[in-house]
Amino acid sequence: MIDILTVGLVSLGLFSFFSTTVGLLRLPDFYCRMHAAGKGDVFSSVCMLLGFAVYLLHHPTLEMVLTSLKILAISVFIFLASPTATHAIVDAGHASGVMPWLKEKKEEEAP
Amino acid sequence: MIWQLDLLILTLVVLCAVATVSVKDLLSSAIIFGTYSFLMCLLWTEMAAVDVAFTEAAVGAGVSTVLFFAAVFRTTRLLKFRPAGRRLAKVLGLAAALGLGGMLFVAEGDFPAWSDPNSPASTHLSPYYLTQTLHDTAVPNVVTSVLADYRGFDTMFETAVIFVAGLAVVALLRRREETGPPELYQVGAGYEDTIIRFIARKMAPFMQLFALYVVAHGHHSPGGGFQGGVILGASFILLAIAFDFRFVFSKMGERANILFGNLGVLIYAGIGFLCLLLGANFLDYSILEKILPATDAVMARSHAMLGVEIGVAIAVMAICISIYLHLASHGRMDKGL
Amino acid sequence: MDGFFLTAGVILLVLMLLTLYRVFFGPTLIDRIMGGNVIGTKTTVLLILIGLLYGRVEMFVDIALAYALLNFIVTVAASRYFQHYKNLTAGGFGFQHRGEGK
Amino acid sequence: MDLLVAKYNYWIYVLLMMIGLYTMISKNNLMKKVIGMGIFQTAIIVFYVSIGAKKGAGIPIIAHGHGHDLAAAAVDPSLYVNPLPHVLMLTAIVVGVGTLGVALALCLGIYQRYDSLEEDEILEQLQ
Repeated sequence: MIDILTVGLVSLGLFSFFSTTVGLLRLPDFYCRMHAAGKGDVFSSVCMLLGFAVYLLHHPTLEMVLTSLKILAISVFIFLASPTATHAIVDAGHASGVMPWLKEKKEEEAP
Repeated sequence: MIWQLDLLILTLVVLCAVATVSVKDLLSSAIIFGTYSFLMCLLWTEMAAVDVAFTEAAVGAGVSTVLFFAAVFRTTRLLKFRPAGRRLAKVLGLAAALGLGGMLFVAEGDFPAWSDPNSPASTHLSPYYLTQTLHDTAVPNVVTSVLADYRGFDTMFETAVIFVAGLAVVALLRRREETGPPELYQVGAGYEDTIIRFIARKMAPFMQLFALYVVAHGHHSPGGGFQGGVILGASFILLAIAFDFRFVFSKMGERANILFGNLGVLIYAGIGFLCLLLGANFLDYSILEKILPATDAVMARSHAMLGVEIGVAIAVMAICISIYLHLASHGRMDKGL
Repeated sequence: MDGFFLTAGVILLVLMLLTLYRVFFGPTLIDRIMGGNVIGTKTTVLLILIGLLYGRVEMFVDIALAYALLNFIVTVAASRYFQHYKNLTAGGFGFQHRGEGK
Repeated sequence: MDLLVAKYNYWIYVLLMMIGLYTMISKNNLMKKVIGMGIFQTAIIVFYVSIGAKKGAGIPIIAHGHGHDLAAAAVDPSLYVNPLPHVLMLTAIVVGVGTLGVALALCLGIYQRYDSLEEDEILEQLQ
């Protein structure tokens, strides 16, 4: 049961990291890529970390439960820090004048 | 060792190194160098060198990349690109690199295979440390016991080197307001970001708490003075970036910072001299059982190691903060990145 | 279970290789920072995964915790650089918004 | 495949060392030279840590070493990797930060005085 849960969570995390990577590579401009990276990154990391935390409960000794709690703490910190980093980057991009990609203007702006 | 991961990580590392060198922009170079350090940390974890990986994690994520940013911020990020020039230097560099590489490559034929348990490096001396550390010092983390006890003399001078590096940065850059370089750019024009400030304010205590845990628990898990000190320094660097220098100085003044640097090295050397005073060799901690209550010679070594680690942590913290503040403000200590 | 974790680690590394494309060639500098940030977060996960493969996670979890705490300092520092230099770099060297939509 | 696994670490360390040396000699920019120095340094660390690796061995922290029943602790060295290179390289990394700080401080001083980080322009002004 625990094994199935772990495999499921880690696979979900891997899949969402895969979609993050596809988004990073294929989306047209900086803001869109940021959207893919920001959401997918946090989601996939937290999924995989939860999977590992569950896996450690196989032998629920005190040591293992504490380690499991530490992994949960890691996911909390990622949950706090990664969106902040995303916000900082987007703010920097906006401040330095990166224009968003607009589908209609594409022909006009092409030199 | 996990050879599947090893091959992949090493390939990524080489790609990163080539990209770092060939990018035509210093800031990009610094960013790719940061990624390179992430991959290095993975490589060392995979080769079971947890303490090295921990140091690399703290240094690469917290300090060294930020130092690069600070230096680029104070100079320029532009590289002058001349495809025609420097032909002689390129030829010389290529010749030197190929010569060195060729010689090392030839010498490699005599090496024992990677991760061979019977290689000479693993059969001399290191079994002694592994089998004796619990018996001698009651410290399960062999790296800590070798670092602070068996090779304590070495580590003391490493700490002194870091301290001297910090002094050199202060001597090179620190200057009073009037004689400083002209302010070329408008720096820090009233920019405030509530989100970053809030998160930095909430994260910094956790970082410091975690750093203290790392220092104190270094006997039983990866960690110790160097790692804890770097994390402590990184927490202050985060505050200096998210807020400003005045905020950091209100927590710990410049003078206090330098004093901490001195104090750290002094604690280390002081423990050594204490052993000398009590009649043993320099840094022979087992004699300290005479003055530490309720310990035998083994536990005295363990406790003295903790003292030494605390000294290292204080020194490293002070030097990391000092180097960052000087670089980011070009020695004027008023405002930075 | 070890086989599954090993496979997951290899897949993660291959995906990191793809993310490195953005770090190496990303048209703007901010793309590079973003790629670096993603790789840093994934490093945290891989550290715990290697710990599971060695069978002693309790020793590896501290390193991952350090990464989770410290990872965003670099990103914040890099973004502060642009806040200060926006007048200097807008549209300047290496910062044009080129390659729109490929 | 066996040969690849047995030698790959050493090949990579030589390659990284070559990249670092080439950067230090041939690049014109001082900051690039500092980065080359960093790569050279990590190459040496890769070499040392690779020497310490052992097949079938775990991390160099004695398992169940907590507590005071030390007499029962008969440690088998083949179960733990060689800790000595780790100690040497751990301090080398932190000292590397110190040297990096000094190098960057020198770069700052040079830039303030000559208004350039390019080697040939600085040499021109020196003459």
